[in-house]
Amino acid sequence: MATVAARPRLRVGIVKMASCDGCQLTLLDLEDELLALADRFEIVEFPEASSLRSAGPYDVLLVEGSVSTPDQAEEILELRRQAKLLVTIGACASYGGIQALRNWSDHDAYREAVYAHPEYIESLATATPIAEHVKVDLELHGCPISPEQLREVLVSVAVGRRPQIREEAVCLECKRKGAVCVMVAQGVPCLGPVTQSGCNALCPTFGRGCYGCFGPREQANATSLARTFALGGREGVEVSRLFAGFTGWSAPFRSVIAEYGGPPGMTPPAETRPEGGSDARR
Amino acid sequence: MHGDDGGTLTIDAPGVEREFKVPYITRVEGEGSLSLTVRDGVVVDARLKIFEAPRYFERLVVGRTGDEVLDIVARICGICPIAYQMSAVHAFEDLYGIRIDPSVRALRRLLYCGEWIQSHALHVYLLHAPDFLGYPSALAMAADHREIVEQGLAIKRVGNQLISALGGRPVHPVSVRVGGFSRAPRRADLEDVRHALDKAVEQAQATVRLVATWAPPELSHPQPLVAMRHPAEYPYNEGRIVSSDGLDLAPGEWGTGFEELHLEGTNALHARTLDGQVYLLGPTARIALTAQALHPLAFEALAETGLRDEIRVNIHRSIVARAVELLHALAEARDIIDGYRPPAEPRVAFTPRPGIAAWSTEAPRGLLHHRYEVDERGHVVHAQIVPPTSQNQGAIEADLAAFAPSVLDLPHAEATHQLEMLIRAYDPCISCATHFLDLRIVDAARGEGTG
Amino acid sequence: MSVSSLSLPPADPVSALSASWFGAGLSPEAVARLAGIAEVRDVEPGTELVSEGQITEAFSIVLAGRVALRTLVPERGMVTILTVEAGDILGWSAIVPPHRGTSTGIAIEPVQLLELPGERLRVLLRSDHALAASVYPRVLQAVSRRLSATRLQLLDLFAREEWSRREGQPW
Amino acid sequence: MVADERMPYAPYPSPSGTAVAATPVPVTSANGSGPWFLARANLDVLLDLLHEDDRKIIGPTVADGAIVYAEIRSVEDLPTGIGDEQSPGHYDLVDHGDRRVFDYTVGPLSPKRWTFPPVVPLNVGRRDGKAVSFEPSVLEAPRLAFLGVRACELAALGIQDRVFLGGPYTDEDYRNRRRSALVIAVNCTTASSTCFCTSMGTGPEARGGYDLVLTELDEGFVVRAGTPEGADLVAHLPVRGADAGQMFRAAEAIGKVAATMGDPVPTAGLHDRLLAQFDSPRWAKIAERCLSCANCTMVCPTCFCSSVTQRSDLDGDVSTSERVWDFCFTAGFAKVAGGSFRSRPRDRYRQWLTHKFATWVDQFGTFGCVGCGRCITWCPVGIDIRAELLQIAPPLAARPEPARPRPIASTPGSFATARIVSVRPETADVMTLTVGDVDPAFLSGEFGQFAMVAVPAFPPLPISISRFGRDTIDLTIRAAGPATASIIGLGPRDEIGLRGPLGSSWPIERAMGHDVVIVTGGIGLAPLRPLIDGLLAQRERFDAIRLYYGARTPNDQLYREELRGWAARGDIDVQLTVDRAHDDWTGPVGVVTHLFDRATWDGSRSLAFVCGPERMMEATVDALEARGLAPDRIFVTLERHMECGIGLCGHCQTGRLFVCRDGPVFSLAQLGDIFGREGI
Repeated sequence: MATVAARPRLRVGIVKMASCDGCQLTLLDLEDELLALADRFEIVEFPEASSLRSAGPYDVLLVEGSVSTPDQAEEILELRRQAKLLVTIGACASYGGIQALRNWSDHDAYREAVYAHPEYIESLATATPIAEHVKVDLELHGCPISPEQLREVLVSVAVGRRPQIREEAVCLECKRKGAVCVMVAQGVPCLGPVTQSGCNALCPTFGRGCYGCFGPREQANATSLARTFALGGREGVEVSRLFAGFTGWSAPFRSVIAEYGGPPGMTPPAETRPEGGSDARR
Repeated sequence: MHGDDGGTLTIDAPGVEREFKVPYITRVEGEGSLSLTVRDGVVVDARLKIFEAPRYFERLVVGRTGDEVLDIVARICGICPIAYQMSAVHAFEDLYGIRIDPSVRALRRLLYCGEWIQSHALHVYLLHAPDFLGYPSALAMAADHREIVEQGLAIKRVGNQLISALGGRPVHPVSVRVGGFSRAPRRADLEDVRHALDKAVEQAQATVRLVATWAPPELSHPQPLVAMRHPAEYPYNEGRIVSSDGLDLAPGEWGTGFEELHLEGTNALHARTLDGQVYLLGPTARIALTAQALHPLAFEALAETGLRDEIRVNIHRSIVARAVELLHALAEARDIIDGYRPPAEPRVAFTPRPGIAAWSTEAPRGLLHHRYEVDERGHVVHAQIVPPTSQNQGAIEADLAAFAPSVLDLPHAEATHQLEMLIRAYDPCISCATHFLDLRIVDAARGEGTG
Repeated sequence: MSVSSLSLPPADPVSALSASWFGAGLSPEAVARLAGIAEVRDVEPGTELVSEGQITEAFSIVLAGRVALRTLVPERGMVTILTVEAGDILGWSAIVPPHRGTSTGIAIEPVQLLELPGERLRVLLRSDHALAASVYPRVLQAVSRRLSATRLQLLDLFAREEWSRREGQPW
Repeated sequence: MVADERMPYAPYPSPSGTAVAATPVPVTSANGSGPWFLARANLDVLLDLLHEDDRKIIGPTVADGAIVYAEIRSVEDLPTGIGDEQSPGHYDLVDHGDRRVFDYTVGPLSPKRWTFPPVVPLNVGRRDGKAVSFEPSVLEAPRLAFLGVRACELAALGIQDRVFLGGPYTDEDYRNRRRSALVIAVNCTTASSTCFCTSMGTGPEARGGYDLVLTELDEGFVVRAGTPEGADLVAHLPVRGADAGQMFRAAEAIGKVAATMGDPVPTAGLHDRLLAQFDSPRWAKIAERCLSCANCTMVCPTCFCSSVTQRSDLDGDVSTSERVWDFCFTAGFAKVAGGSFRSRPRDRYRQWLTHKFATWVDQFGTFGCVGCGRCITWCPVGIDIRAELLQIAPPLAARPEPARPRPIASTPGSFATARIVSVRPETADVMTLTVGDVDPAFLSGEFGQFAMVAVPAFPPLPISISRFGRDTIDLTIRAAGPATASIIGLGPRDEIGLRGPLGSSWPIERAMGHDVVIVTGGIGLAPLRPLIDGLLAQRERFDAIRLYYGARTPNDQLYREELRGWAARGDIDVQLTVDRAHDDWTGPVGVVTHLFDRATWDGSRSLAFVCGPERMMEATVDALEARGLAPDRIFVTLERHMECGIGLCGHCQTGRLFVCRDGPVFSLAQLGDIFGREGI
């Protein structure tokens, strides 16, 4: 402890796969502490913000985005070799992200739907979380991640303790804030009970149901919640669409989506649903 | 300019090729590549190649309702999610014939101001400024110019504050719904940011003066311009699509004036006018086409720089245009908050109807067009999303072609840096088009140079 | 460090057997028949009494001293997995096919044993089912005790909780 | 027990600090406490009085589709003509179109939010070089007046009074908040389908615990005072004596409500019936529906569990601690190094339900449930505890005696700094710190007790005291994670924060004149070392003393010189074994029970003290019982997630016991069938 201040500056890298850049932007959104962090850490790789580059090694590597191309599937292996700590930031890297919805469908149909010349397009049939490819030391949830949790991870690394990231349901934050449950009082479907906290109950306190962007919490009983939605008069895809969002590819949500007929607008079920990325190239 | 007489330089050895390489263009959102061929000092081909993982958003929204679309399309870009929500929400409200409360309309503009502020502050201070002051990054720049970086972060923070007050969080806010907002802020919710705005406006005025003093590389290359124009206000959500060549379309009619092409070796769909012209979007185009609608403070600041004409022809000056718009967004945000009265109902009820939902709004980087085919249940059947960056690619290529000759006999590193800088001047949001730039110059006229 | 002392036991097989945990409760006839083929043997520290993989010649009851059961682990050498003290049995493989030792038993103290030659004991048990019926449960009891003890060892209860591995968080 | 369960919820102390009339005020009596009548038009006078008294009024108002407690500025804020309809998983507002303002039942919020806030700052820890300091946060208790508090909520306040003020340790913040709040109650004249206060004996009529109580009629309110403060308020109100008709209609309204509820949860023997159902298959059934989202616990007006969180600066030199609501339904809640003791939702639900209706009675003498029905209405999937309780209600079973704690003053935020005198490595990853300048309480601590040890930026850790010196104590710590590592990393003259001594101790007195068997493994020897010191210090008062110690390898044995020294004495039998060893080890190899498998001593004359990993203790207890040791003569220590160390945060609950407060030393008899059971 007394030696913390004497520690060398840790080498930090921030890289992206298929994503919107919003999670790395969250680092820049730590405006008040950004420069202090820059003094504390040596940011050696952060192409979005710096022309200085480094192929590693990294003490901490923050990875945004999901693995969606053959190149990325290989790149992530090397990045893992270079990283002492590999932390995925956000729903894409941790759960595949919204683009993982294509994992339910026929990939070629997708390509043709968007591009005049699908043959030009280099991409995997699936968009998959980093953990399906390499060992991940910590997954930060959220679409985007919470600045507080990102800060907590960096502080923990600096101080040398375990990050205190709660595994609880969004409901705990919601009730601590004194918000009225939108599901019970207004009949609005809400994924809060099965979603990990970290957003400070954002949607419920903005009059909406949680759409699960922080992903399933531990022991998430999505089956029971889905059944409750169904009993509330929804059927089939009207239930699955609630789970088929930014973390729909997570195991608990995925099984509910399957149970209720797959995500909306899916082109006839991919005969064999791809589970992995690198093994599912087209 | 050097390029013009490049072919006559004595160090030339015909037939030998010279190659520049930049493995990765940094300080842009995303990744991509460019190849440039110069023969006898003349660029014969310049092509932006874009091949990052496609995310198939147009397909992902199929089967979804308008509200779901708002959440999904925001994820196209973490820097300008609100732009995507705005084009989409107006498209659906236009189709469903929804009349939104005036206060809600004001809130929508306020929210858009927030995005312009954080996006422009990010680019001006953290991405673009280091080019003029000669640093690899703003963080490195902070060592010598901490006050500048801190000022940029402070302004950016105000933008995020605004977005959070209205939408809960700076990235992917959650309150925009078809018909209004899921929750409208109380006046008290806007107090903190209102106080912050006074200082930020002054800082933005200083910013305009500051960036105007930064000397850019020489370039004089006028291009066709396209932007929204509104009789009464600087264009965000409403107005008509106009061009420097006299085009004048309703926000939903983009398709009648422009088309998308899918070029080989790229994951991006490039846009052209129907007669095949490339065109330029964004701050430069807006300043040129509708400066008179700027907030008086911003208009004044622009006038003081005396650079209005140069901005029109030298993309490197876009940092000035962006700073002026930054000032505009802050000043307008302040006015909107001062006049804000919470709406009776934050959201009006509606019933979906089938048809075409199409609209365009002005993202920080320029015109953003959405078009959705909707069925009777209000579910999307087909979607087309045209982000500003893919519309700008043609213009970027044309500018590179015009600019490259002037840097060919600069030291290699400097030349590459200036070409990279030109691309950065466009603030390409590659995560919108999801693309990767890898700069490559093939100079057929030059020897295998060491640069 | 242990203060368990080596008290010299009675030297004659019958009383030695009935005094032991194994012999206690056996019928006099059983004791007599077993003692009939048994002999008391004293060995020096270092003596190899049972050999892993080799035919086990004798079934013994330890009367005094300590025998280490060891097994060879490549790169770690001989590792002691259990010690057998006074009262316990040694070489049960002598009466359980294929009669090969499951580990190597080495005296690490002066040891006194009551030894029953495997071949003769097997003949005896085959011929006298009543005797077998009272001997095998004791053998099983001893073996199962070792099994459950080994399971606990397997749990490695005192090992440092490697939280980093457990939680996948190396810091 | 039954009498105990039905004990009236007399608050402790009364909300305004003075004693409450022991006998509740029956509606028909007429004495100094009323009844009076307050015209509806004059309700605002009451609010003005409270405001003049410089109080913030917390009362019912409509927000986000429900009637919630919030600040009330005027009668306009009250839910005039608004009522509610509640059912499992559903809450709706209904417009009655009349003038009544209290014609609803209970909303999602309860006074708990103000008496036990969701987030409370505890302290600021600072490190300056080697010195550390912990500055307790000073908390202002706002002057509040609760308006519209229902009988069940009064009962809930009474229960929290017992939890936070009635035990050996008290929560000062709670005390101040209670003291500074005035309580204006309202008798229920309506009930929801989810209400069952009649079963829990808490309502619908307020029975003490209020300063003032109103019963609403169309034309106004029948008013009674419960305290001098209440009577003083009435003295300034435009009231007249209530007439017989008004008193009758008030009593009638309350009676009708009681009748509508019936008795859905028969409580007679419920405590014992539930405790007998640890292994009911029903728990798994409930878990299929239960989301373990903790909504039930958060809306519950009595649930009092919490966790402490730290937020530190980039270098960990300054860190602030906060106490936040946390509950038995979250995974982290029962976590220790090694995982969660209640990993399965079924375990969490069982923990909650058995606590509410059984073990709570053992701990606090009342049920933890007041029948407000919030957990039913606000359960997203509509689980109805009334139905579940009926499902799980077989015949009575025997109930072991609860433990009694020893009082020591201590609050979760207060750490005294102590200075490290010396550090001694025991093994590769175990250190013994000798700590001086400790709170005198430590020097008179008892064998087996522990201390909460804190350094800034890390969660405080429970560490058992491994020696009581003349003016120092020893702490033997194994690097099991970053927090322990950070403590082990400290050196002489470094400071640490200490709180305690805490917990129960080895009952050395009971061992006098008996044989003593000490069975321990690994670092489990540490908490036993003071006991051994004590035994040897007065050796003649005990018969045979046997120490059986198992370690992973010879190098993992603690206190090796001392072990040698003890063995050399000859008056204590020291037997050591290891799980694995190389040829150079000539001692026994095998599990610790192996050491006395065939020993000849007689268990019936012995007392046993056991400490080690839970599985090791289970095997040991089996062996000891096989030797004839009775459960009340076998003492073990339990490891659980301890956060506050004094039984206020709820983390270490094991059945009816708080391990930190009632333990960590327990007799097997005390633990009963809790010992070695999964998921408790």
